[in-house]
Amino acid sequence: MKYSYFPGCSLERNASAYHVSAMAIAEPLGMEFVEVEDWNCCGATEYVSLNLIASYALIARNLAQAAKETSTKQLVAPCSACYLNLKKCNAYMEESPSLEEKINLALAAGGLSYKGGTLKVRHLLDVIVNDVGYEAIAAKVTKPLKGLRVAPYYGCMIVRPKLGKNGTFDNPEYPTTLDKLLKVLGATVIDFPLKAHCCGGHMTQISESTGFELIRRLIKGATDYKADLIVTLCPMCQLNLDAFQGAMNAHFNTTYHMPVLYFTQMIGLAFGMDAASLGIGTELVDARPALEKIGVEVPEAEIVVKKPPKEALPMPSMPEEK
Amino acid sequence: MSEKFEPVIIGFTCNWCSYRAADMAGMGRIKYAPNIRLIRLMCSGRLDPTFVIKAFAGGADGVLVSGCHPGDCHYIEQNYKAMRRFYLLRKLLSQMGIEPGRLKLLWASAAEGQIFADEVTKFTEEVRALGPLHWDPTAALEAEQSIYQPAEVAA
Amino acid sequence: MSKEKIGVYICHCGSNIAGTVDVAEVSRWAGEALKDRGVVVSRDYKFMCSSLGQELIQKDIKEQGLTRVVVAACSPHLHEQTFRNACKEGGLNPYLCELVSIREQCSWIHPDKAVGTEKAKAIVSGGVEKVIWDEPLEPLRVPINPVTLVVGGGIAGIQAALEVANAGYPVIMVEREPSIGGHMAQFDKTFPTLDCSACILTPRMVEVGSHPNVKLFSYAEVTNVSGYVGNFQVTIKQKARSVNTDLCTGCGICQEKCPKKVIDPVFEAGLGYRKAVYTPFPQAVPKYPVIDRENCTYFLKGTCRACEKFCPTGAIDFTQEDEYFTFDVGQIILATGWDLFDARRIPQYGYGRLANVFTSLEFERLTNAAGPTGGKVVLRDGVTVPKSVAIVHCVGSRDQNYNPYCSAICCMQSLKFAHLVHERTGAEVYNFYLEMRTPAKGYEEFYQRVLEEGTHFIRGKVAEITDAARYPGEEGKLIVQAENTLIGKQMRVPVDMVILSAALEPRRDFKEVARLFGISCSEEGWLIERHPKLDPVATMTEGIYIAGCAQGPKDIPASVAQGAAAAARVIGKIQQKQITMEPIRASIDQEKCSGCRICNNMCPFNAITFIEDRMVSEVNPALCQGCGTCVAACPAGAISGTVFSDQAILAQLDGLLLNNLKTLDLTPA
Amino acid sequence: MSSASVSPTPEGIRQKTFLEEVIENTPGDCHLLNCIQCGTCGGSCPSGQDMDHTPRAIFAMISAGLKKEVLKSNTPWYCVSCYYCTVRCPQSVHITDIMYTLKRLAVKEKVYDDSKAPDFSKTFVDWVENYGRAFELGLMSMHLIKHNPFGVFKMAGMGMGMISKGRMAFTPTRIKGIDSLKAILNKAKELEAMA
Ligand SMILES: Cc1cc2nc3c(=O)[nH]c(=O)nc-3n(C[C@H](O)[C@H](O)[C@H](O)COP(=O)(O)OP(=O)(O)OC[C@H]3O[C@@H](n4cnc5c(N)ncnc54)[C@H](O)[C@@H]3O)c2cc1C
Ligand SMILES: Cc1cc2nc3c(=O)[nH]c(=O)nc-3n(C[C@H](O)[C@H](O)[C@H](O)COP(=O)(O)OP(=O)(O)OC[C@H]3O[C@@H](n4cnc5c(N)ncnc54)[C@H](O)[C@@H]3O)c2cc1C
Ligand code: SF4
Ligand code: SF4
Ligand code: SF4
Ligand code: SF4
Ligand code: SF4
Ligand code: SF4
Ligand code: SF4
Ligand code: SF4
Repeated sequence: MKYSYFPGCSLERNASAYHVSAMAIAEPLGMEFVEVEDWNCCGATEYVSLNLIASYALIARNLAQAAKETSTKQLVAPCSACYLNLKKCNAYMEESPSLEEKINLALAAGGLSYKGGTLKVRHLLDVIVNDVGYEAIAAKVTKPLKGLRVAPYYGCMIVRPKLGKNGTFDNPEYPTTLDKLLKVLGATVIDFPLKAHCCGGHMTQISESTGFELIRRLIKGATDYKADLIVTLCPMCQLNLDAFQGAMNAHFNTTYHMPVLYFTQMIGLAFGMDAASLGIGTELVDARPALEKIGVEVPEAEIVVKKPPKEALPMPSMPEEK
Repeated sequence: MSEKFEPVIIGFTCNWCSYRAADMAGMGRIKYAPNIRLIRLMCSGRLDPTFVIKAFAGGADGVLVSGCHPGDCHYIEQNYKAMRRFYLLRKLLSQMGIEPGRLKLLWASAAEGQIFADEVTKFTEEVRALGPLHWDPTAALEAEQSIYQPAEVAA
Repeated sequence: MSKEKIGVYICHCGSNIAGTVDVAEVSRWAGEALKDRGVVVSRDYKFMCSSLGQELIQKDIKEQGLTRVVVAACSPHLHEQTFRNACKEGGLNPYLCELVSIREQCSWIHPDKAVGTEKAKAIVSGGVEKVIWDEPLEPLRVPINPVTLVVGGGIAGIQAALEVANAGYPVIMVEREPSIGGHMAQFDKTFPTLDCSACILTPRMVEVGSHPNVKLFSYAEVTNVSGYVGNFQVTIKQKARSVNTDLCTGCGICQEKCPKKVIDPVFEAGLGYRKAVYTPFPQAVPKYPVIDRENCTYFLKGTCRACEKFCPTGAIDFTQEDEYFTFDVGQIILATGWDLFDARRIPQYGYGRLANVFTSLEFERLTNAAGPTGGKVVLRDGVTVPKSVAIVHCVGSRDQNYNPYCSAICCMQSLKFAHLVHERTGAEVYNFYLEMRTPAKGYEEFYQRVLEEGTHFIRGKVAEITDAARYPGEEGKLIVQAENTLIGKQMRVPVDMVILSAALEPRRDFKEVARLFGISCSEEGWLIERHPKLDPVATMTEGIYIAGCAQGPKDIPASVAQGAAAAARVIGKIQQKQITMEPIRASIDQEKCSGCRICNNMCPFNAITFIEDRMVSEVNPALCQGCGTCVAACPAGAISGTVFSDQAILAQLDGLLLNNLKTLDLTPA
Repeated sequence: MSSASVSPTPEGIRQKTFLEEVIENTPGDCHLLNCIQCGTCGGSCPSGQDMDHTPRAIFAMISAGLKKEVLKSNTPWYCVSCYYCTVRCPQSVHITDIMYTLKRLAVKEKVYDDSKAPDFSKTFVDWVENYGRAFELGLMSMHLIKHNPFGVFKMAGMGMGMISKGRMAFTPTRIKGIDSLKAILNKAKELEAMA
C-alpha cells in the first residue's frame, strides 16, 4: 500500500526516533510512504487559539500539497496532534461549505485549493493494524517481546473527538488496537486504565505544577501496574512522559523510572531489527534495563553537542510587547 | 403587493403515519413552509398515478407522496407498491418534460413530526428553485390519458 | 353547480385557531365564494366540539335542510367521530360530514395570520368539493370474539389478564420465559413503601396460573398474527420444555439432581446460577421446569439423563418438540416490558472490567433474600461487606450518546438502594445525581427519609470510575470522579462498590414485535399509544392495546394502572358484542372488470378472489381493510373505494388548488 | 441557534448577548444552548482541579453574560484539548471548540490576567508564520526566559539531555514555499477580520 506521509515538526527532530523506526518497519510491512512536498506545521493546538480561519488555512495548505500527489488518496500522520488537525480540517471543510469557501479563498492567495474530503486522513497506528493487519504482523515476528510488561498508552487525540461520518477507528474511551498489536508482538500487555488519559500537552509551559501532575498520574499508574515500559504513538506524549520525567520527579521528589518507547520501535524489535536502527537510545529515561529482559542490546548513545553552524538563520523576533 | 412565484404543493399522506406526522408537527407547533396542502388517503398504496398528473395539470408545482416507512405499513406491505409506482411515475414525468424533482417521496412515521416539517420546507424550496410549472393544458390532457393505468404502473 | 345544501363551520378553538387564522374572514369567504358550490350557510364559532357547537350544526340541518356538512377545526384523528355523531343525531348520515384540519395543518404551524387565513380557505374549499361526492354509508358491524390475548407476563400483563378474566372472559397469556412475573419477581423490596415484592406479586401470579378463564403458555412466543379487530388469528409457538406437564408435579427433584450448573443471565441478572433443568425461582408459575437444551449435558454430549432417572413421575421427555397452536382472538394486549441498558457501552464506568461495579439489576439480586447471597450485600468476592458505596444515577439515560429520555424510575430506585445499603451494611453511601425526580405520591417523602439516613448527595454526572489510584488513600478502591456542581469543584470519591442505575430500554426485539402486531414504535423503540394524553393504552391499530413499560419507562403502580386500563378497554369492546368498523371498503364493478387479475395479488389480506366461471374478480368485504391499493391499480377502473373514491379525492384536489398564494410573500428570510 | 435569551436595551434594540457571541464564533453547531449543567465536563477535565472555574461553571457564566469574568479566567488556557468532555457530554456540546473560541475572544479583548499561556501561543505562531515549521528550542527558551526565568535552570537538565541525544535543533527549518504560506495566512486573517 502506498500513502502520503505527513511527518510533522516533532518527527523532524525531537521525535526523530519515531520517524526512523516508522521508516524501518515500512518495508517489511509492505507500506510505501511519499512525504508531502514542502509541508508546513499543522499549528498544533496553538494556532486555533488565536486565529480561526488562518489556523484552518495553515492546515489546509498541507492537505492541498498532499492532494497534489495523485498516486495516493490517503494521508498518514504519525503524530496524534497533526492527525487530529488534518482530520478535523478535512471533515469541517467537507461539512461546512462556507468554511470551505473561506479557506479556499485564502489558499488561492498561495495558488492552492483543496476540496474537503478528497483525502482520507489516517493515523499510522490505524494503517498498521487495519490495512496491514495483525496476522501479517504476526507472521513477521522473529523475536517476540516475551516477558516484557508494557503499558499501551494512546493519549487523547488519536481517538477523540468523534469526527465526521466514520467517527474514530477505535473506542474513544477504551481503545484496544494498540493492546492487540502489542500482544501480537508477544509482550505482556497490562490493562492500563489510564491508556487514553491526557499527557498534558503543552501544559508544562503554561502551569508547571499542572503539567507535572498530569505526567505524574500516568507514570505512577504504569509503575503501580508494574509495567516495564510505556508504549506510545504520539511524539507529544513521548516528550512529556520521557523528557519531562526527570523534572517531574524533581518537582514531586519522586524517583520514578519509566522508559517510554514508540510502538513502531516495538514492532521493529519484534521483527529482530537492531535497537540503534530504530532510534532506541535517544530516550532520556534509559530503556536499557527494561529491554535487557528481552535480550535487546542498546548501544551507548553517542553524545553529540554541535555548535550552531555559521549559516544558521537569525532567531526570529518576539511578538511585540505592550 | 407584488405578484411573485409561490409554489403550490399538494401532499398525499397516508392516514396512519404521515398524516399523523403532520398532526404531530402541529401539536409540536413546529413551523414549516405553508405552501403545502394535504390530502388524506388511507394508504400510500391508494395513490393513483392519475392523481399526480391531475395535480400538475391543475396548477400544482410540486407533489409530495408520503407514507409509513418500508416495513411499517399499516396494511403490511402496500407502501412498497407505492414506492414502485413512485419511481415509474418519476420516469414517466421526465419523459413528459416535467422535472422529476417536482415529485417527492417521503417516509414519515407517526412520531416524525419534525422530519415531516423539515422535509416539507426543504421540498418547498427545491420546487421554488425549479420555478413555476407551466404545463400546456392539451399536453396535460394527453399525458393523463396515456398514463391512465398502463399495466407497468399499476403492477 | 352542486345541488347539495352544504353547511360550513369554522372553529376558533379558543385562540388556537383564531390566533393565527382570521376565522370570520374564512367563514365570510366560504359563504360567498363557495355559494355556487352549494354552501348555503357558513358560520364560525368558539368551540365547535362543545355541545353548543354541535347543536348549531344540528339546528342548521333541521332548519335549513343541509345535505352536507364541512367542519374546519382540528385533526380528524381527534374529532371526526364527534362531528359525525353530531350529524347523525341531527338526522344526517354521518358519512356526509367532512372534518378538515385548520389547526394542526394551519394555525399551529403558520405564525403569519394572512398566510394562515389564505391556507385555511384552500383547505375549506377542498373539504367542500370533497363532501359533494361523499355518499351516505352505514358502518360495518362485525362480531367480536371475546377471547383476549395478553403477551408478556410481567406485572402489567398479569393485571390486565386478571381484570379480563375476572370479568368473565377467556384470556390466553403468552410469556417468553419459563415463568411469569417479569422484572418485579427479581426485586426484594419495592419503593416507596418497601413492600416485599414477592409477597405482593406471588398471589397474583398464582391467581393467573390457576384462573379458570386463563390459558397460560409460558416458554412460548407469538409467531404470527393475522386478521383484524374482533377477529385475529394468532399462532403461538410452545418451545419444547422437555418436561411433560401432565405428569410433572413440580417437586423440584430434577433441579436438585441435575449436575449442570450455568450462570443465569435472565432472572439472576448474571449474578447467580441455575441448573440446566430449572424454574427461574421457587415460586414460579407455572411450577413446571424446562430443560435448557443449549446447556444440558444430554443434549450436548448425549449422556447424563440424571433428571430423567430421578424424576418420580417420569415427566422428563427429551423427545418433545416445539409445538404450534393457532387461536382466534378478538383483541390483544401487549405488555412486553423493558430491558436493562448494557452498561458496558459506557467504558469509562468500567462495568465488566472493574469487578465491583454492579448494575442495578445485579444489586436487586444481591439484596434479595432468595438471591445468590441470601440478601447479603457483598462485593464480587462474595464475602467482603462494602464500607462505602457509590450509586450513579442516569446511566445511559438523559444522554444524547445513549438514550435521550429520562428512565423515570431510577431516581427512586437509587434512593431505595441507598436505604437498603444503609440498612444492610451501614456503609457510607454517595448518590451522584443530576436532578432528583420523585414526582409521585409518597416519593418525595421517601427522599426525605433517605436524606435523614445520612446519605451523601452529590449533584453531578459521574465522569469516570477507575481503579487507578492517584493519591494516597485511593489504593485498592474504586474512585468515582465527578464535579460537585453545587460547589463547582472536581471530586474523587474512593469507594468499595459502585452501583450503576442503568436506563430502562425497549425490549431488544421491539422491531420484530411491532411488525408482528402491526403497530408503530418510537425512534427509541417504545410502542406508540394512540394519543399521548387521551388514549394512552390503545394503539393506532384497532383491537391492539399496550400496557406497562412496553409503552415507556414507568414504575409498578403506573404499570398496574395501565394493565387495568387496557383491560377496561377490552372488556368495554367485548360487551358491545359487535364492533362497528369504518365502512371504508373496496368493491368491484363486475361490468367493468376485464378479468386481468392484476388486483388479485395486490391485496395483503387476500380479500380479492377471482371467480373462474364468470372471469371476474370480487372483494370479500369482511377481509378488505380499505387500503385502496387495488383501487389505484385496476387498469379498467373497475374497483371503487368508499369514503375515499377517485371522484372525491380529485374533487378535493381541485378545491385545494385554489389559486390564492400569489399575493403573499412566503419566501423565507 | 437564535433563541438565546436577549436583554433588550432601554431603546428596545436587541443587543447580542455574550452567549450568542460565543456561539457565533465557534464553527458548526456547538450546542451550547443545550447544556444542562450536569458537570460531566468538569468531572472529566484533567486540569479541572487547577482551573478558576470548571468548564460547566464557565458555561453557566457565559449564559449569565459574565463576559469579563469568563475571558479573564484561566480555564480555557488550562484546557489541554484532551476532548474527554466533548465525547462524554450528554448534550453533545462542543466544549473543546468553545474553549478555543474563548481563547480567541480573550486575545481579541486582551483581558486576561496572566499572559503566560497566550504568549506561548503567540510565540509558537510567530515561528510558524515566519518559518512554516515549529522550532522547539527557540520556543521553549524564549518562553521560559520571559515567564519563568528560574525555571530555566529546572528545565536545563532536560534541555541538555535533549540536545545531547540529538533531539533538539539549534536552527529552525524554513519551508520553501514560505512566501506563498504567508500570503495564505494574510488572506485568511483578512477574511477573519471581515466576518
Ligand atoms: C433496578 C430496578 C428496580 C426497580 N424497582 C422498582 C420498585 O421498587 N418499585 C417500582 O414501582 N418499580 C420499580 N422498578 C420499575 C419496574 O421494574 C417496572 O415498572 C415493571 O417491571 C414494569 O412491568 P412490566 O410488566 O411492564 O414489564 P416486565 O416486568 O419487563 O415484564 C414483561 C414480561 O414480558 C415478557 N416478554 C417480553 N417480550 C415478550 C415477547 N415477545 N413474548 C412473550 N413474552 C415477552 C418478559 O419475559 C416479562 O416477563 C424498578 C426497575 C429497575 C430497573
Ligand atoms: C397550572 C397547571 C397546569 C397544568 N398543565 C398540564 C398540562 O399541560 N399537561 C398535563 O398533562 N397536565 C397538566 N396539569 C395537570 C392536570 O391538571 C391534571 O392532571 C388533571 O386536571 C387531572 O384531572 P382530574 O380529572 O383527575 O381532576 P380535575 O380536573 O380536578 O377534575 C375533577 C372534577 O371533579 C369535580 N368534583 C370535585 N369534587 C366533587 C364532588 N365532591 N362531587 C362532584 N364533583 C366533584 C370538580 O369540580 C372537577 O370538575 C396541570 C396542572 C396545573 C395545576
Ligand atoms: S373542534 Fe377541535 S379545534 Fe374546535 S374547539 Fe374542539 S378541539 Fe378545538
Ligand atoms: S422431578 Fe419430575 S415431577 Fe419433579 S419437577 Fe422435575 S420433572 Fe417435574
Ligand atoms: S440431562 Fe440435562 S437437564 Fe437432565 S440432569 Fe443431565 S444435564 Fe441436567
Ligand atoms: S429517573 Fe432520575 S436517575 Fe433515572 S434517568 Fe431520570 S433523572 Fe436520571
Ligand atoms: S384489476 Fe380490475 S379489471 Fe383486473 S381483475 Fe381486478 S377488478 Fe378486474
Ligand atoms: S382495498 Fe383492495 S387491496 Fe386494500 S384491503 Fe381492500 S381489497 Fe385489499
Ligand atoms: S458535560 Fe455538556 S451538558 Fe454537562 S455541563 Fe458540560 S457542557 Fe453542559
Ligand atoms: S478538552 Fe479541555 S476542557 Fe475538555 S476535559 Fe480536556 S482539558 Fe478539560
